[in-house]
Amino acid sequence: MEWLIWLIPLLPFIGFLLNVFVIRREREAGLVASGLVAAAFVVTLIAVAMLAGMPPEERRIVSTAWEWINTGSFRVPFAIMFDPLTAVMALLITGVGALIHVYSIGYMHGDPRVVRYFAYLNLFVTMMLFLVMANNLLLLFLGWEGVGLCSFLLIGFWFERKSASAAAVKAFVVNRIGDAAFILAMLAVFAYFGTLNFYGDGEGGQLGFLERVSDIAGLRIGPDWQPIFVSTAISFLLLIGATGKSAQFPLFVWLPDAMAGPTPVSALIHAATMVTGGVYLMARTEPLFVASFTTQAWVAWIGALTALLAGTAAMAQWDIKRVLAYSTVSQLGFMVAACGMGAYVAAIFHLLTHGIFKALLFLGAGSVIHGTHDTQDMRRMGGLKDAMPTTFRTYVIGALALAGIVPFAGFWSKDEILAHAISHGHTPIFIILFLTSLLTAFYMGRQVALVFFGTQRDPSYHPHESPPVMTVPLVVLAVGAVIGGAINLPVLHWLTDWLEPVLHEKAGEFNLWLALIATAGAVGMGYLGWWIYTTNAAKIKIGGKDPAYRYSGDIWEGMEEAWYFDRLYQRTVVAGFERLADFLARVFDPQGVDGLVMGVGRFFGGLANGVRALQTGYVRTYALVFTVGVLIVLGVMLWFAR
Amino acid sequence: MELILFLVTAVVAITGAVAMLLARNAVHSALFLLLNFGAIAVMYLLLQAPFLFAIQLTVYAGAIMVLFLFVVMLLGAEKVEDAPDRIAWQQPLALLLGLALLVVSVVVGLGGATTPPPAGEAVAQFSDPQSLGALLFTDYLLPFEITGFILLIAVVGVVVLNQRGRKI
Amino acid sequence: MVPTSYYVLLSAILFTIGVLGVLLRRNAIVVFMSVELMLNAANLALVAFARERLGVEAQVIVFFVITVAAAEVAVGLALLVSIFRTKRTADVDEVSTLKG
Amino acid sequence: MNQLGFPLLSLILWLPAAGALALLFVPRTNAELARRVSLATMVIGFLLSLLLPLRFETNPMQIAMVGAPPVMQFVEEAPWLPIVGATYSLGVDGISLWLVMLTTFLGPIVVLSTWDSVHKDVRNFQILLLILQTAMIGVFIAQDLLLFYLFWEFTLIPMTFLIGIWGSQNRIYAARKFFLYTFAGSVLMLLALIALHLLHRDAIAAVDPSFRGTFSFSRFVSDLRAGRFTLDTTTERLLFGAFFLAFAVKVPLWPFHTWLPDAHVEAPTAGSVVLAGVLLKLGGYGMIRYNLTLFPAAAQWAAPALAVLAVIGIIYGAAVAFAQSDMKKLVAYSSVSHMGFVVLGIFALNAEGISGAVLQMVNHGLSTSALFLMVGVLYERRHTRELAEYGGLWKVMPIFAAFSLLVALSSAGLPGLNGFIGEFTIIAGAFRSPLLGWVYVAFAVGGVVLAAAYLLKLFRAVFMGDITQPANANLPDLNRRELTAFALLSIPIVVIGIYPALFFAGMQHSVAALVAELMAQVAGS
Amino acid sequence: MDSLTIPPVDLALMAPLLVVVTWATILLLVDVFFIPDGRKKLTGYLAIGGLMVAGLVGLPLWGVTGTTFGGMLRLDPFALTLTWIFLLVGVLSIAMSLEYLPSQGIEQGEFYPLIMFAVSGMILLAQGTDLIVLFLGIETLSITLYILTGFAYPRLTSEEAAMKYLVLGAFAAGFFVYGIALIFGATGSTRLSEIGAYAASRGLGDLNLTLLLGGAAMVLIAFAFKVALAPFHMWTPDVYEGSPTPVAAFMSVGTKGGALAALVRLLFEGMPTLSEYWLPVLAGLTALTMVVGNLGAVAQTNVKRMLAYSSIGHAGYVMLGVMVAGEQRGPEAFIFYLLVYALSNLGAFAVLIALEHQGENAWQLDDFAGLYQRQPLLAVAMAIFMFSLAGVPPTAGFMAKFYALTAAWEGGLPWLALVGVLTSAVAAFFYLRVIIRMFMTEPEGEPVPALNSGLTVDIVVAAIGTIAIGLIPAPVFALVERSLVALSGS
Repeated sequence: MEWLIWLIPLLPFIGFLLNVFVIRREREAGLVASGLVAAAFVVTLIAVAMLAGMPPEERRIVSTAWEWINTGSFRVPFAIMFDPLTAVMALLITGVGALIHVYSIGYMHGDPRVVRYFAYLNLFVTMMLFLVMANNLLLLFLGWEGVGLCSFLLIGFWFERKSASAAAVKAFVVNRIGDAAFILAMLAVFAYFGTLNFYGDGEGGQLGFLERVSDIAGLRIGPDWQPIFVSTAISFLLLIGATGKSAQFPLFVWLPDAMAGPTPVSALIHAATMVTGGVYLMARTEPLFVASFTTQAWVAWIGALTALLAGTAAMAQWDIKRVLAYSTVSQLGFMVAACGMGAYVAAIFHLLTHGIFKALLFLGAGSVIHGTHDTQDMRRMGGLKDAMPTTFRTYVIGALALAGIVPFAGFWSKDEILAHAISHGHTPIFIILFLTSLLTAFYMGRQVALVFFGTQRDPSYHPHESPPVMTVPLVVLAVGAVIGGAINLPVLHWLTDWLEPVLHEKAGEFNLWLALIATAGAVGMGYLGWWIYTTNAAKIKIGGKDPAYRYSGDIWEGMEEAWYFDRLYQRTVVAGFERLADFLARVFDPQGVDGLVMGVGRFFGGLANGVRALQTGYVRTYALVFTVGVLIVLGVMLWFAR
Repeated sequence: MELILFLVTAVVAITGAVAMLLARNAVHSALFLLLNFGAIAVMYLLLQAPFLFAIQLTVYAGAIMVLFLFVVMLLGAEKVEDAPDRIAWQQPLALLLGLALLVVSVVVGLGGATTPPPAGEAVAQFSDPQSLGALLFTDYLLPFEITGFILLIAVVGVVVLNQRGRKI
Repeated sequence: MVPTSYYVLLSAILFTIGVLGVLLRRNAIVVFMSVELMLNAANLALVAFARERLGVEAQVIVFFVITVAAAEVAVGLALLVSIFRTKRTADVDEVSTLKG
Repeated sequence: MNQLGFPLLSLILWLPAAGALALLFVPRTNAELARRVSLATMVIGFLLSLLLPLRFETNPMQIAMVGAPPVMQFVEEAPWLPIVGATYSLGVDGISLWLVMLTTFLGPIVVLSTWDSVHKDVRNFQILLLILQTAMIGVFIAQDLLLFYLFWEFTLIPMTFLIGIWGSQNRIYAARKFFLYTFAGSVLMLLALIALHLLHRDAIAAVDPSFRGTFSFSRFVSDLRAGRFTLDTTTERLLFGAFFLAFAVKVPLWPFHTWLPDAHVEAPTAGSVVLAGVLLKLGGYGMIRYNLTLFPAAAQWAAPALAVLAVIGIIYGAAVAFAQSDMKKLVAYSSVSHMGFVVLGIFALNAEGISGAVLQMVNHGLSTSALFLMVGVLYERRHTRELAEYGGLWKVMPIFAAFSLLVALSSAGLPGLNGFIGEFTIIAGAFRSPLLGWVYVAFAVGGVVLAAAYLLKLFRAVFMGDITQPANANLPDLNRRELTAFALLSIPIVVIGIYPALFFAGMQHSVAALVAELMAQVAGS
Repeated sequence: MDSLTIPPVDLALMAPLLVVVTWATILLLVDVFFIPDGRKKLTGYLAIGGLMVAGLVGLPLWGVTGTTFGGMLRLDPFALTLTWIFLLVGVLSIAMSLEYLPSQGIEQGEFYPLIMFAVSGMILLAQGTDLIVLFLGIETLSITLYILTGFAYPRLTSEEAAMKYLVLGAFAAGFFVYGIALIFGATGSTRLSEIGAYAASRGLGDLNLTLLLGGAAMVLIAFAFKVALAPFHMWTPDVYEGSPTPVAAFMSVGTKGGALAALVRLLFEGMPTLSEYWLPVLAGLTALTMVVGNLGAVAQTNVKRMLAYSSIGHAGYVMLGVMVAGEQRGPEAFIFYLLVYALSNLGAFAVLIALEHQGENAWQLDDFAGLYQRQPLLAVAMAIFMFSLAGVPPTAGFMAKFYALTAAWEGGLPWLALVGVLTSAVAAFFYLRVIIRMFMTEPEGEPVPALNSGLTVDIVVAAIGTIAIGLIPAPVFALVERSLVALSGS
């Protein structure tokens, strides 16, 4: 039983080890990697089945491998667990992961470092599984940083490209800012609960902190003039951690750059799984968040703002992947906002459906890129629907799902979030999110139009459909994107029930009016986007400006630059730090600190020269000094003799 | 009477010393020092030390001073201080220090003069050349021997230092 | 009878003059003379104390001091002669190459 | 005696010195033989030292206790300087155990690293390395304060020569600075040592007139604990300060760090490895062993202020490291930052902090040594340490890149590797410490962020991007010896990351005993 | 007074002294009449033999305590131990002169008897218990040294040094005599024990205090001059630099040793009850000495001159032990330090001589450049001496420093110990500089000729002694400790 759940992360890990140490050939690497992830998926399925066979309130398997850290009172086990929330995450990771592995066989074919690629990918899956399966914050953090590492490796996979290596480092470092907060949160949890475990092992041992959140009810810390609730402090720190990993405002800037990695990586890591880690974290530590109204409000607002901000940015991108990247940020904002409003199930639901259809979109984009010989600029595309029919169809399905059009998966999950916002009175949030959902439809319409409709604007390449090893996963995912919403349809709300032991949420009510309006809006905006860019297709020049630019002017440029946040950070934080570091390194350290040290040396050198100067060489001077000494000695002795 | 003699001698001694200090010519210095030594020899008489009186006159005033004069003449070093002093601050500082030293040593010297002088008879008897000589060869035999060695060393030294006989 | 303190006072004055001689005079021979003056001053004090203490030992000491002084002067003058051969000067300030 | 019945510690201690002696008989020109003898000595030394953790009793109640805590194991004692009561006494406890192991473990690696980098006067280089090894082990295992000081100061001599003879351009400046700075730092400790000895002697002699004084560490501790020997507050603080200064310079704690970059930059690779790997640990070790154990009240008094310095060091070191374009300087300043964590942990004055500090010392020893080896590998191939001269090496040296990434991440504190465990335990300790608290930690974690920034900057500049310099296009990947060295270092880096309990277990009792006393002081004050 | 009764004289108590003096006098004649020019080395060997015989003669006297010449001379283990050290210094100095003198063209047979005379002066200082004997001892030593300093004839600096030394030495002698006069005036005696008894019996209140203290101050000044305590140290750098190197070596240890031995007797037999007056003064001088000596050395590029300044600094460290000689560890620290310093410093001077060949002065730091590559063993030996002088473990210098500091602290002078450690940090700078030159720079000078036997013996003895005492100091400590029981009893 317990060994089974250990098998889930271990299978990909074995793949990692094999790919690092044993396998040297591309073919074997792909097969082994995909096969083991697929096997992990199967094992997960079995585990889920077993979980389902248990009474709902006992659906949690905890397994400790060894004492990880044991010093003083600080004890952390290396323990994983498997419960409904983990189960759905693990299914997503291994399922989508397996498909992307398969897809990668085709996409990465011929790359000289493909074995390494699959090793990284396997390692990523392992770490992601640890992230969702950890039974304590520290192990979660291990996975959290592990996926960050893999993200770094994979973004920088084509390290020869300057942009790739820069993006890789940026992703890691920006994430680290969030991680710092995460670490502080862990310390605070440990300080107040004495443990980092989420749950007890169910065998009468110490309870986990998620089961004892009431312990800190009403506790405050901080200076007397501004005490804050402990729960607020902890959850807020966790929120910062989540904003890093889930690319939320203000730490979202790394994700668009991360698109420098291979496209399947973008699909897996920067759409379906890793970036959802923050959402998962908030869902997992939901009791802490729920305990703090303050944090919840922050969460909701951050999510909503991010959604809107990234949604606008997505509208103005030319790079096929950057559109999707900003879209991802935007959708993650939806999920985070959902968490903030207490709609954790909806967040997870959206996470799952988004994982599927965004993976589909990215893989589709990858297929496009693959078929157009590494073209990413949409201005150089156009009219690809005939050359790449499967890709086109699946892509449109994905786009519809993302736009939130009935009955595709995205509709149901997004609708659940919006409905929750309305029913719980979060009107401003609702307005922002609704607006964003309209924008979503618009930019997806725009993208589909730009890529697949019209005529090919850059004749320098001959587009072709991708091989089956790539299109089959597309089809599979497309199916998922169509029917994915089924897992939590209104009335049935399977997912809500399934997650009930973890998130303790009741199913929300289906709001028909909202559904109608939203769908209508989405369809309208999607069509609008499609229409604008099909009719204006002729005006789009390679390297030229967007047709919409005429109407919006600089605002459009602002959107294109994601409201200049990246540049702002570069010019203030980054440049400021660099200048400070430079000052410290070139001026303060050598001249200040070391100058002081050397000054001591110089001081003694000066004294020494004084002694030297006194030594004039004239014997009469010596006698003079002698006499001074005589007077001193006599004087002192006589002074004492008084 | 004794006091007057003392005072006169003292004035002579001090005059000699100061004159030695101030004389530009080394030969004059030597002669003034001779005067001073003579005055001190008189003091020894006043202090009931006739043996030392003799020694002072023969060894100091006689031998040593002749040696000095001889060397001055030999080297023609009567006037070496015609050039201005190179160490500007030496002179004022030295005078200042000298003054201070004088004050201090006077304080020291007077501090010890608390006991009244011993009675006349005992003083008159306490020292004669004979007892002094006896002391030299009994209790002070060791220092006496050492003094001999020092003279030996001095002889060796003078030889060594000038044996490397180059002509003047 | 002249009090001992008078003699001590005189010796102090003479001693100081001797010290000043060393500090002020540049002629090496005069410097030696000044040292002799210092020794003489000390001797005077010794003899004076000898009378006060009725201790003839002090006079013995004076005897030794005179002898040693003679030895010292002999060596000193020999050295001076030796230096004069090469440097042609008896100015102590001229003998100042060693310094610093 | 000890649990083995034979003087294992003496053997471990003097074996390198004996090797050095043996090397004297190796012809000066026979470099290869000299290296082999040296390597063999180091390997045997390491294998011997493996007996320590194997036979180390993690529950000291099991062995016959000699005196009061700290309970030393493998104890040896022999008369040395009876006139002042100094003895030749050795022992290890859970705190020194792993530091000794670190030293012996790094020994062979250091020798391996000299193979291709040192060609001048090889025999004498190896002799100095071996002597240095003895001195460093001596510092960790000496249980007599005078003996400790002897070894402590002696480490300066071989290290100065290693820097000054085999270093690069500015080696003389660096060697001189290293020697003078650290020497000046320790002179006050000598005075404190003497003061402690005399104060203790007078206190005990008041009761037992036949007592002639001692330098025995355990005797001091037991008398202090039993109240037979007390220090008034001012004296204790002064003594604490005198000891601390020496250790702070060695660690080096900000602002006493400026000798370190110079020494590191100029030292030959092996020298940097030893310097970063072990020598800096002498300071941290000293703080725990002497400052905390002997002067708990003063430690408690000074902890907040010293922790501030530590935190400044963490941030400052990281920032300055970030701005460097010289790889060695970058790594050197990273040491300032990392050792700041160690000091922070120590002055958290609780079990988490202190054991985290000990582990972090081991971690830093492994990671930073590896980083210096990395720089050394590059320097041997290209003879420059400027970041701008590199780039894209991932392509030509993939194995090297992999190891470099591993150690960079280990140094940056990636969970699953050793550095994280140490740092996290330390800040956990600092967070919970009533003397420090969350403000300190908030700044310290800033160092975690910056660590990633400068280490990845380093990695990126060297390995990522395209190959711009033609000279880099055909660099050979690691050779067999380099591979061995890196592989050896990687093992503990990973093992500590995933199973640190193995290492914590040994130190648990020693640290607990120490902390119990510290806590008693906190409560008593 | 008809017959002269010479007080009983126990010649056995001054046997080493007698041997040295007699041997030296005879050697003087033997040299003139039997030893031809160019073979004066033979005189040197004979002198060494004499010093060794003197040392052997002393062996049966170990543990004997007694006075002779009516209490003017005292033999006790303290004096005997010092005598041995002085003899050792003499032997080593002569050994390093054997080749030096001819190579500098100043070989004269009188050199060796003069060294022996100087040694006898030092022994006198160690044994004397009467101010007049101490005065004569100092003069014996001084006059000899004036001559020896001016020995390197063609070199004007040698004569200059002798001149300066003589002028200042005579100046100091004046103070000594004046001091004796004042002390006699106060106490009516020059015997140390009687002075001590007088001071103790009278109590400080009604004592003729000003006179006594004034006298004591002047005598102390004279000793301070000999020991080269600042500010009476000014002669030292010039004289050391100017004098023939073996003489400088001899002086650096010998003069200090002798004067300090006498100082110990003077302070603790003559005026122990006055310590509250002289201790602060001496402590101040000591502190100043450590500071000035070590600072002065910092600025030197001439190694010989640097060693001169360093000897001033070391005088301060030895004083740490001397001042607290009333305590158990004081005299031990003094003797131990002196021994260690003798070995290290003589060794350093021997290395200096090794570089100074064919009349050429090779004292600049640059002359040491790359010595390690030119003469590795010489460089290693010099490094050992430098580390020892700097007080770095595991050399003997560390042990000596440690012990001196311990003694000072124990004697109630912790602040002085503090000055001591701080200045030792400064001192490390210039010792290290020599090491750096030798090991870390490229050779500039010519190759160093092979060492001659006398120097080799010197250097080897000194180096081995320095290391051995550093590692296993216990036996030496035990020896020193046992030699001092008598002193602390007196």
